[in-house]
Amino acid sequence: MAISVNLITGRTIQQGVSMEAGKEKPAYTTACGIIELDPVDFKRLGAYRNTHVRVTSDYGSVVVKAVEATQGPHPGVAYIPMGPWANMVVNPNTYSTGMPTFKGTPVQVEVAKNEPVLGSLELVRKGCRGELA
Amino acid sequence: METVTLTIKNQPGLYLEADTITPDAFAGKKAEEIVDLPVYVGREQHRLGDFFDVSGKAGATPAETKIVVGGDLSRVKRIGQQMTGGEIVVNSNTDMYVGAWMQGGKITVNGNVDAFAGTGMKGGEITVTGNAGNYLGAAYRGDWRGMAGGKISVAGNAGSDLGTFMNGGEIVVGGDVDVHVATHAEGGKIVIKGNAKSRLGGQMVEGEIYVFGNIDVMMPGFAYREDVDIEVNGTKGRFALYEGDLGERHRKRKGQKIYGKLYQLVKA
Amino acid sequence: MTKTVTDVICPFCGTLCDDLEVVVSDDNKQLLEVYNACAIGAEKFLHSQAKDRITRPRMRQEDGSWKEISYDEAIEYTAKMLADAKKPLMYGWSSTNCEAQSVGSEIGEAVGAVMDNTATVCHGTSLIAVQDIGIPSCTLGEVKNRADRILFWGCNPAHAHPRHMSRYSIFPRGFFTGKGHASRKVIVVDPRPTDTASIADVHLQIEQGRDYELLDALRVAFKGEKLPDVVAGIPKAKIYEVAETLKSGRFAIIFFGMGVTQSIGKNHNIDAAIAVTRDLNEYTKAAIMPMRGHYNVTGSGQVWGWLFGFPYAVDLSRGFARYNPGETTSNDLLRRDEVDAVFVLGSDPGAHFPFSSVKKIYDLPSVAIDPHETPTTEVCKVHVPVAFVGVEIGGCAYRMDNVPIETRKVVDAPEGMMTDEEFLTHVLARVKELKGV
Amino acid sequence: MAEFLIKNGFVFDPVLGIKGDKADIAIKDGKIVETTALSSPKIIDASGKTVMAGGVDVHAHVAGPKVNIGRNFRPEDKLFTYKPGHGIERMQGGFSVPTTLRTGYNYARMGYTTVMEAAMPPLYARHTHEEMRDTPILDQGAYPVFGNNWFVLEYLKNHEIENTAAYIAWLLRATKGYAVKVVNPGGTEAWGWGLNCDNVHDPVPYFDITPAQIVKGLIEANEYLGLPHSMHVHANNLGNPGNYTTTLDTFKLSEGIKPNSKFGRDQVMHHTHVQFHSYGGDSWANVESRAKDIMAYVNSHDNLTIDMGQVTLDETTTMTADGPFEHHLTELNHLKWANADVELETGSGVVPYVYSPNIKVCAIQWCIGLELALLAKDPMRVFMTTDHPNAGPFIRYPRIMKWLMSEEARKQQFDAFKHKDKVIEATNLAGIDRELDLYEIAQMTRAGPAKSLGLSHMYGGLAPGLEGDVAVFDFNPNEPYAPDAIETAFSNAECLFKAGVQVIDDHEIVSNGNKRTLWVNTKVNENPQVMRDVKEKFLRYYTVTLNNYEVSGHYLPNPYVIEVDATQ
Repeated sequence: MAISVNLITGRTIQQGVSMEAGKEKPAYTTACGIIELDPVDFKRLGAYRNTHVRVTSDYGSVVVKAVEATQGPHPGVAYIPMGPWANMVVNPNTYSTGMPTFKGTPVQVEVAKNEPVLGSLELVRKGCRGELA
Repeated sequence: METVTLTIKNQPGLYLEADTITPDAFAGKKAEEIVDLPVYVGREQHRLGDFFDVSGKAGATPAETKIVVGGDLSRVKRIGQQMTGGEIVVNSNTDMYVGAWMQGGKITVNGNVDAFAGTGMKGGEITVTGNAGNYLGAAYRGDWRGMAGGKISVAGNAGSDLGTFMNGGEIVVGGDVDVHVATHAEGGKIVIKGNAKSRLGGQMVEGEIYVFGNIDVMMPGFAYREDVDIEVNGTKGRFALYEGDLGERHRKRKGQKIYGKLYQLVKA
Repeated sequence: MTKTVTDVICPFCGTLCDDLEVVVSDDNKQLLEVYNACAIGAEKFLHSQAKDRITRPRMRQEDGSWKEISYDEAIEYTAKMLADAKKPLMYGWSSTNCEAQSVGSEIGEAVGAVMDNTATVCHGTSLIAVQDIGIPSCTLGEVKNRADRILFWGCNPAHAHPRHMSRYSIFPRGFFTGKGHASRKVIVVDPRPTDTASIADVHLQIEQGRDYELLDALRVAFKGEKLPDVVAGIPKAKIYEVAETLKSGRFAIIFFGMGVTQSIGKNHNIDAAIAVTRDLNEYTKAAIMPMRGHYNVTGSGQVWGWLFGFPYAVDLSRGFARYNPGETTSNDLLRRDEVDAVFVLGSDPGAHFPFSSVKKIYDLPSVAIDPHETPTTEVCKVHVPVAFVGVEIGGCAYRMDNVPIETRKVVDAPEGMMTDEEFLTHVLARVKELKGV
Repeated sequence: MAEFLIKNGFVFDPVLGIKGDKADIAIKDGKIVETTALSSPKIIDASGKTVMAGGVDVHAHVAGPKVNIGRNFRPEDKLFTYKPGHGIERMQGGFSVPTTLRTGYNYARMGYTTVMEAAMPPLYARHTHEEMRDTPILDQGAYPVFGNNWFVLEYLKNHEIENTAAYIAWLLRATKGYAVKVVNPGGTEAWGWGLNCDNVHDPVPYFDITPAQIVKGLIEANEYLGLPHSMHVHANNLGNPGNYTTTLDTFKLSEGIKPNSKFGRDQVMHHTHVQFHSYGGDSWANVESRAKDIMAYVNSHDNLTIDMGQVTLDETTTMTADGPFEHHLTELNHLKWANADVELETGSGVVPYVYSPNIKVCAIQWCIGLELALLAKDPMRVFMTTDHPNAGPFIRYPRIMKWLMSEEARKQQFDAFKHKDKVIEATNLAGIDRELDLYEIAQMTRAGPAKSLGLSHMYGGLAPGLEGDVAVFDFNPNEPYAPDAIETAFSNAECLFKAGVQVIDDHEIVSNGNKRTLWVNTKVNENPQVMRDVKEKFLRYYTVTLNNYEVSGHYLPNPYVIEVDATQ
């Protein structure tokens, strides 16, 4: 069953460190290929911590690992660190300001246990070539 | 009044900047002169005639010149920019800056317009039969002098940032509007016949907003005053009057503080 | 043997810490240790030493594989791509020095490019707000020496600017703030109880996307006008209380970040926050400052400011500079198919733009200049690796409060690698040849 | 290097004392030489034209952080004023705050070759130098601000002139600065708390010192060092009705102090943009000109020079290190306000302003500036400026020349005022029939400012040995002319030579010149206490380290260092 949450993105220190260490490395995926959910939302989703989930918005879809919110509680709000995973689903509307609406995208989250979380380069490459599911 | 008819024959690879499509640029010219007016695609300068079939001739002055533009103009920018008189009819959707910094005359768009239509407008009239994009009748970036006069009518919906820094004139939207209406306004009148979302009248000093439909979220700086029975653009009814933005500075006239006024239709 | 370089400037974020110590080998070939930096800054220095670092330009082949090419070939490809385009986008410019930005600007002028920097997805909307209402601000030392009210709105320095709180904002003991943290009241506004919020005196857990309303409510409260019972999820009593806390300080500072620049309303959120700051100056002293991200995004805005008059989104295509975010901004240009080539330097739009924009870059002729392998280099036709600015080459950078600092070179780049400035200088020369100027 | 002979022009040169006589001017190896020194010069036929030395601007805000705030926060200032690149000229933009390229080109078009940036926040010195580097043609220097600097406040509280001087020498070297600038002494530090110093005796919060002590102490320290320029002050209480008394009080602080400089200046104080400091009345309703009182003082005290700060009746952008004033201004006109306080040093503010001929106060301000110049007995001590861009953009200098040289032009402007009668009543200008001649203009724009800067050995005249900075204008002073012809001719030099390089030929910019940055390197005796204080302040209060403070040579690709020895 899918749940609806309000997605925001932003920096984390792990995102920063792993980005500087190389976005092609697995540590970057570990840091950013995740969605932080509130315990309440985990309950609604009916999923264990560290399960892969598919996050879908009007603008795209991506598979990431669901982890418990590190800076919570924030029921109803989900957090994907800034990076290519978040950017598969964020609202690109700039309202003619140049700025996409990176924060505040309504998304659906559903369990996707057997789907892989792709590395950043592969995710973007496959996306550009139309090879993503 | 003389009429010049333009029909687009070649689509630009990117977008066509055609701020020369104005009665001001055409006035006193024959079709064979009009085709030589410059238009731009990126850094390349072209002739208007490279993209348009041109027929008819212009009047002696802008006021005596009518321009009818046809074909798919969705990648043409700046039609009617800075025009001072005359008339333009656009029979298509068209791109940004329609009638921006316009001072007089009339533009009718039988279709949609993209963002920044009527930017910094001083006078004249813009009528859009379809929808309008963001920043309709707003100020240019950084300018505290937004729409100062004239009238903009949109039959359909309008985007966000309607009438930012508006100082005068009138905007009528037949449908719904997106967020931010009359932000920083110090005058003018905005009529929204459909629904509004949020941030109406934020940082508003003075001016009037009328909403016939719903408002999702009211600004905390707007306070309900009273119900009033008035007629707005042909619609008679009872409106709830709110004043604001209470957080913003306001002038005093005859000892009374003047606020921005937001009227919401209660009962037609 | 080793030696220690002191007063090293960290080329990661806009905090631009300048007190790092870096241990290097005597021959300047190896960087061994980094002191005083945050985890991210240290990683940036250390990553320059990665054994698998790409040190030569490469070009994408038909079959999708990379082929190593020479710098000369990369210069030729880049110059031709830019010279042939009707309206190229030259994006990035934030992780490089002002010297490179200056040469890049001249290229942009010669080819009629749109120049945009990472502010476009970061503090661009702040710049719009500043153009609409101004910005009462100050240097970070004013905060350190005077501020007793610290408000973080939609920013999380504990994660994004890790040394900000200790160097400038919460903990330091300054001239008039001798008690450090104890002399300050800290307020955090954020929809999450962030790690920054955990050390604050007050956390307003705002309903996401209602910043404009809450800021307006503060202004209403300053004036003693009536508020609705709840605004943005915050009870009015709390709003009045925070308004009073701010007014009663001797020097209030508001730091703000992506929480307001990227949420709905965008520039208007900043505009309202600046209006709050203006209001506070009628009661006390107050300033406001954007928490700028890349270490020299501020510098690119300065360089373009004095050369073109605009801090980002500068359209040079008609032979003069024009500006209007919404039209001349990267994501709008890409979304609307308004550019026909993409050049990226000192940024990673592949990772940080919405995917729909990334796909457009993939579809166009494109070059990425970056020391790292990134999602951007992955989608571009040519990748040109360069020396790390601030590590392997010095140059000017502007801190988040616009203070310019000259970054230092601490270690040699791998043999034969070009710097940004060198590469751009060659491209400029070749562009001029191609254009016959 | 090329040789040039500018033949048969009507020459106006206060240095040689030539008042419009026909003369030939020779340039060789970058300098003015005797005509006999030339062998095969390029001949410039200047017959029927006006020839002057390159103009020298003693006070303009053209480079640095607040100037760039003005650019970046006013996109509307660039709307429809763009100029594409052309020939060797790069693209240009901006009206009241032009880009650096337009700044260089437009000064050159007016025949100016030297322009001083009037306020450099020391912590932002690199920024100022980066902008000057990217300003073509002009020789430039920048004045670091000292009047609210914590070192200065602490030293002068105890009248420690030697320590103040040692610190000045250190800071000029660290920032590659040219002179000692003072802006709203003490008031900008007070603005750190949202306060101000309203007069010369209003104490600075916490620091226990008055503006008078700061100004007097800095004059003394300046003369202790013997710097090329004098202390350069923007007094307290700028822009307020009734402020002329504060101005006179400030002037008086220079009394009894003799210039000690080997650079040929006679003044110990330069007071800038005096127009903004010459208001009588006690409110905007009754504000009036006090230019007569001000000029009575200036005319009778020769250790003082001033500049005008002439209002040009344009929409412009005000910017000053006088932080509290800009806050005051935004509260008056409600336009956008930028403020930038700088730790331990200074502050600044920026606000757009529209000087409308329909507003009485603006018209009074216009009168006052002109009165200052027209009441001047010695044009060598009263210089033309607009405090660019504060009272108007520098491109209006030729228009100011027109107003100064033509009573008819002033009458035309009076007639265009909405409140003409009230303006005439509140000012003296309508009763002044003086018309300046080009010789006096050359004193106010060339020889005077060059001398005041201590640069009369380089600039401001056409004597052999001076820099080859020469302008030729298409203007015949011996034939009848309409007032507007002055503005047209002096806006658009026919030829300009900068350090012997022809920069303008037939009204076209043909070279980006060889711009230099002037700075003053002062040798002082070792002062361990000051160096200890510097180290301590950097350790405890600054947010950059001492080792990251000094501007390296990298920022000044073509420096011109003026050496001063103050060890004796």
